[in-house]
Amino acid sequence: MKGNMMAMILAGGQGSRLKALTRKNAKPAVHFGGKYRIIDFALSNCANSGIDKVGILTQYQPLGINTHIGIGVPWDLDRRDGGVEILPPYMSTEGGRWYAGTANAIYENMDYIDLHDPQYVLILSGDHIYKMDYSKMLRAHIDKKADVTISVIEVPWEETSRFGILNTLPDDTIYEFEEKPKQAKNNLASMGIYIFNWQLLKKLLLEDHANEASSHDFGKDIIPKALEQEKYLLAYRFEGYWKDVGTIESYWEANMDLLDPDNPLDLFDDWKIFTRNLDVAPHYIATTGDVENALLNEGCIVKGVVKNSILSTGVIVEEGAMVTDSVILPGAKIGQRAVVKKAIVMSSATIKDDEVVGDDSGEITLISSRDLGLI
Amino acid sequence: MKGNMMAMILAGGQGSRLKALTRKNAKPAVHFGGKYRIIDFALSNCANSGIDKVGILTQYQPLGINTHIGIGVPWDLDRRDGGVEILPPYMSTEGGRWYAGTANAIYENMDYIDLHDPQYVLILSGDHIYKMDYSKMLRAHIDKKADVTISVIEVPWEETSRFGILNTLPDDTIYEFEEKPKQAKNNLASMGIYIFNWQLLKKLLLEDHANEASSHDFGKDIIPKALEQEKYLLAYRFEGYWKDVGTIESYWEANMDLLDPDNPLDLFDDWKIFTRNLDVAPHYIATTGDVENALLNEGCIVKGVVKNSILSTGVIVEEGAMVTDSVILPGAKIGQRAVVKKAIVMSSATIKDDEVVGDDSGEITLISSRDLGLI
Amino acid sequence: MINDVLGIINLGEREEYIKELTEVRPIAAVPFGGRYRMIDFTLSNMINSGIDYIGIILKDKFHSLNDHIGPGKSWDLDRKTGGLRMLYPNIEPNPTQIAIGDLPVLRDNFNFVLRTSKTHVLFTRSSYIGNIDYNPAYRHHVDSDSDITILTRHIIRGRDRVDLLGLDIVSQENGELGIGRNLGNQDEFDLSVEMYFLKKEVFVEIVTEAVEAGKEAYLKRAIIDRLRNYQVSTFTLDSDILPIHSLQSYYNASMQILDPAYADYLFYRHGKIYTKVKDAPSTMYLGKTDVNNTLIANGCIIEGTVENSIIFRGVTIGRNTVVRNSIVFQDVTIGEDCNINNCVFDKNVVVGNRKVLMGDGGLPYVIKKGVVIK
Amino acid sequence: MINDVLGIINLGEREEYIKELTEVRPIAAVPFGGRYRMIDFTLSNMINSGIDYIGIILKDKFHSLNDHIGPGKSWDLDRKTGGLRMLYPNIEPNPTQIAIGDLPVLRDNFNFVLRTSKTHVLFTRSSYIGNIDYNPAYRHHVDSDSDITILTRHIIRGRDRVDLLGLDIVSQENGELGIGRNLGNQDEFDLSVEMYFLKKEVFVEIVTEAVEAGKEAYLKRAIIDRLRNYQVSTFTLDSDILPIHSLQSYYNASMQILDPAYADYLFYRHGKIYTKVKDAPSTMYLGKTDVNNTLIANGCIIEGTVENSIIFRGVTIGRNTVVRNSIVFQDVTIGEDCNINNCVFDKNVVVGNRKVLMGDGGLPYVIKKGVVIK
Repeated sequence: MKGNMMAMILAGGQGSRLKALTRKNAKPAVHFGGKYRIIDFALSNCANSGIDKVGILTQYQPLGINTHIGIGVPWDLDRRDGGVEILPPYMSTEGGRWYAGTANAIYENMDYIDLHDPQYVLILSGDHIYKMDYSKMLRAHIDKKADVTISVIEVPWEETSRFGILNTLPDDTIYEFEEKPKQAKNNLASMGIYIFNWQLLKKLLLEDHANEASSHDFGKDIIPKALEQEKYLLAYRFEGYWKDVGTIESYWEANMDLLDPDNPLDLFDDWKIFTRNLDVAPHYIATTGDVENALLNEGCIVKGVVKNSILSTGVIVEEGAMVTDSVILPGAKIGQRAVVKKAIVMSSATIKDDEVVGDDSGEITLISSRDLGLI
Repeated sequence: MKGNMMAMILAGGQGSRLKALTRKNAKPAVHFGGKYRIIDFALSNCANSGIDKVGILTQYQPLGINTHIGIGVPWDLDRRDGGVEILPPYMSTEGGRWYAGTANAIYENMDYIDLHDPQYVLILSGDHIYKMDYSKMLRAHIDKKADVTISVIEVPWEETSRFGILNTLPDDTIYEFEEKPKQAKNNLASMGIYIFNWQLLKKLLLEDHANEASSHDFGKDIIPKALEQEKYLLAYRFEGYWKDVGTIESYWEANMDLLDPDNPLDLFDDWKIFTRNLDVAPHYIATTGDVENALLNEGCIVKGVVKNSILSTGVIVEEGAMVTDSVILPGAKIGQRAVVKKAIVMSSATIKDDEVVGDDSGEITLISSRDLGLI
Repeated sequence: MINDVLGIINLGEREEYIKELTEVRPIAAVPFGGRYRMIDFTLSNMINSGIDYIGIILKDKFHSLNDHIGPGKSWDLDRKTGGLRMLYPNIEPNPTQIAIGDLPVLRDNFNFVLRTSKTHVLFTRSSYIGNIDYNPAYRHHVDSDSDITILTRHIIRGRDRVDLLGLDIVSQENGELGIGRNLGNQDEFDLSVEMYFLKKEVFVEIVTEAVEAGKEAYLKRAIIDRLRNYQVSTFTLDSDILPIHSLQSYYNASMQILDPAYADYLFYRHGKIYTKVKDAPSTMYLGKTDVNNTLIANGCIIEGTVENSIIFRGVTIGRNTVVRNSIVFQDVTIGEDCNINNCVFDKNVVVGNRKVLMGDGGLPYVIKKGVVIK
Repeated sequence: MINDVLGIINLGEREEYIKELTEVRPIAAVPFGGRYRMIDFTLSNMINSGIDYIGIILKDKFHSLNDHIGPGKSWDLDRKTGGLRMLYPNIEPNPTQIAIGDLPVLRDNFNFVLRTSKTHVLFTRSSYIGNIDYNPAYRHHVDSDSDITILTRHIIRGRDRVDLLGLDIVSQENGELGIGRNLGNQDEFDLSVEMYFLKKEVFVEIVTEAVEAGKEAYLKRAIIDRLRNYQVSTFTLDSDILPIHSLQSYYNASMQILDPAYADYLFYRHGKIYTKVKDAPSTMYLGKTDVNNTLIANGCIIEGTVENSIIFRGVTIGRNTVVRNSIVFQDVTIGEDCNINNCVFDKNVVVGNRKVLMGDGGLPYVIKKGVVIK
């Protein structure tokens, strides 16, 4: 597989529905699951699938991503050639252009892709939580001699109107793409994961660029154009955990999913999710501390009670504090006797002694901080 | 010194007076001296001075720089923390902003600098050819307790009107900056190399950003503002070879300087200039080949005559060809019996068999190519 | 500037009192503190102090250390110039010629010292744990123009300190410095922590002389024998140092870091301690657990009760199991309904259900690497 | 896919006929081709073929090879998982126990083989130079379901090839494969290039058996002794291979790459040959020089006449000096008015002015590393 396929991860979106979580950080750089950032999943999937050339398309607040990824050591992508490269917008003789859409972002980096001369290009989003072996998807793409392969997942029929739905023939050939259909004919949702033969994608991107009416989006423009040109588009069925953590609610839920030992997303299996290590000591639980059904990380110090919660790296829970049903991001501090209930506490935020955060309304409380989220 | 000072290299300029050389590449990425790119000098000076945190500010056509620098291995800057980082413009909640000037480029990356928390920041240009130990300049800055130290070089009095001139007191305190003065009071030209105490620079940048009349340039805005605020600006005298290769003529001249064994810029000394290695074999000179007063590089094959010229990596000179007073960039091919005279031949260009390039007019001929200049 | 200093870590260490843990690895590679190896402290102290060129004198059992350090990225020592250099003993074709001690290794790798432009040498071992900034000691060494500076800790109530028995102490007699051995009779003394700054030319001279004379096998001996030839000074460190040269001192030092203030000193005071990254997920606490006064690394699954213990990465502790006063190395699995007290489990040990393992506090029960107790 | 293959390079090689160059280094570290070391070809062929996990069985003289390879960045082998692993011999406390051969080294590092998920092993040496794509051979190995595949070159006019004397040849007798030695009597034969693909389980079985039986010291011997137990096939490489096991064959192979077509094959055919980067500047030709049929690396200063020679990085050749039919290693300085013919200068040799050094074409004159001829 080596050298055949390179990956391009779209990581430029703000993800504004995540509110304060993305004020100083693009969505892919948001902390997740105690020690990760969202983009770690796509990037680790690449590393585990044997892909050693990965371009990351950034645009919005990239410092968090840049600092996190560094030269790519955690993913073993600090390579002599290839490895991981960050690709922000740039100026040419025609002036500077921001990326105008997902397809445009790839268009502007065609020279970069050509430099590595791949046969196939894998287009990914940096926004999703899942484990997937892309080499199997490529195997299907090659075996079936497809022009484009799109990874799909079955969604409940009642939710089809929230997704881009791919209508398929019995052999999984895609014949139609419908964005958020009111009356779906199928329940296979696109996961936004595409394998293209590079020469074809290049042609499609050039045509799309010339089309002034286009929004330069993969789902809305490139895929319909490929269908129009009667290319062979294959649906590749993915089974397993897959979640777009696009809202505060789904972000909280996806975190809580990890507390279930039977969660289909098993972080303890051999398909490791890699992330930047912060070089801090093991966590410490004091005699006054009490932990029930929780995920804890290095650098935490727990002198209070933690229940059904996730403590990210370096969180401090002081004596008498009570943290339940919450996600505490790196370096946050929960003061003595403070109560934190169904909340997301952003990195380096401080909950003061005796402060009460969150309530029994069922709503999620988001405690923001001025921190850049770089730890 | 370690950890005290970080460097920021301004590498976003097009350098349009270099014509075709910078159509697909920013000026700092232009090939120079047979195996280098212009930015290698500033970057190697950093590495040799013990600076292990370097930010490179890019904007115009960065693919060449990105590919060249990779993760920084040649400069030993592929570090766990810090190392070399490419800093292009980005989008924030306020939208996307291109760098509006040299000072603005630093302003937009204040978070990045703060992350590394340096005491001093060294501002460099990626456009100049020179060898300099910045740790000595820092030593002077610290010993004299300066707020800002600017590296200066004596220029002939008749050329002062081409430079930014710093007027100094006998103890090298700067009391005035004059941009290209008609009647210079001094012949100390600014080399565009500044050491700032970071907290002071931050303050100046914030003030400058708020000033809508500013052009956000170090020389035009920041330095005058520092003088106005009666800061202690110190001139640090540099002696040695220093050249801004801003035009085709100066570019050619600076290359030719290297053919002089007594050239003050000694590439054979211990202050090595590092660059990306292309992993090609030693050069080969055939029985028909003849070389006089020239620089040759790995991967060259010489079957013709080369005189007073520089052959960059992987240049082929066929039998009967005659190359004189020329700079041949990587991968170019000179056909059989071709004549190349006082020319710059761009990377991967081909001079056909029997073709004649350049003449005795004394003008420099530039042979362009469609190549991206990535090798 | 301390980046004028070449670091040399000597792994030719006494291991006779800590054999339980050093059969398969040098002391330098013994796990410590929940996620580290002993050498992580030595290496991190050096790099945090600004030393960027470090040689490790190896004796044997290379494998475990090579495995741990790999290309050196965790310590930022995968450098083009400088960085980390492993100094292996030469293997002679005639096996009877294998030499004893660290001096022959240094001799065979002496270019490592001769070729560098560094002007001083910091010569250490890896069996003393601490969080040390070497800059003050180095400044003293340079400012006093000493040929050799011996780093020490001032000890009071030394008679109570069993862990210091047999270690080097620095004595002054008639204004002359000497190094002797602590036999437990003195209450107040200066402990040598076996870290020395030497001018590079002095270091080269001592090694050269000793190799030529052929009387000493160990560099430390060679230095001590020649103290009177040089301008020698001492420098008292203000960082606490834990000497680890026996199972007992290993166990006591481990228990000491359960004190959060001590842990804060050891893991962060002058810089972080770097180690090999394992990419373990968060540690999962299943159901109601009872964990008290315990350090737990990532990647564990904890269901039982854990008290006064240190749990390394990837450990599983089953339901209703009680672990007390124990040290559990990486990837150990302990089943359900076990009762464990005063044990040290080496890597990859597997304990089945309903097992009772009780060591004595004075001398913990060591279960060797990979042992399966079914 | 060939990334299912674990590469093992065995440096326990015969060196008795090339001692002039291997006194200070293993054959693997002998300079070749103007800027490379022998092992660069073996390593580059493996990585260019897609093999990303490589072990090197070391015998002795580690220093020079460690120096060359460093953290492995030039070969992109500084990997977190996989990459390059140096397999050192264990050093036993009792020196009489030092074992002979490569099998004990493999035994002591056997986890390297056991733990990987790779399914096949490519076992090679580093004394054969070529530019090889291993994929066709691997495909043959897998498609034919062979336990062992022996890679060969078909040789014609073998009686003229002095460089092949004493090497392994593959013979077929009654349908049974055997490996014998070339004594120069046959004109046409299949040369074994001492590269074998083995199923991992077969490799493990052979090593385990051989270690347990204790009769063989060398893995190659153990494989050959057991050929009849396995499904064995051969695969004929279509890349040329230069065996280098004597000074004579080293010199001849070097002269062969002065043919530009051969150099084009050797340095580029299936991928580039990677080596340690030296950051040497361009080579400078001062004044009128006379250079013919010569390979010259970067960082040299050339003033004289050079013919039919190979000049490594950082060499200086003074005015009016003539160098012919010679190989000049890194950082050699040759003064003015010298006359040199048929010599091999090892690293750092210094030759003064007006010296005449003449070897014989049949057996070049070797000037050893660091020698100064004033």
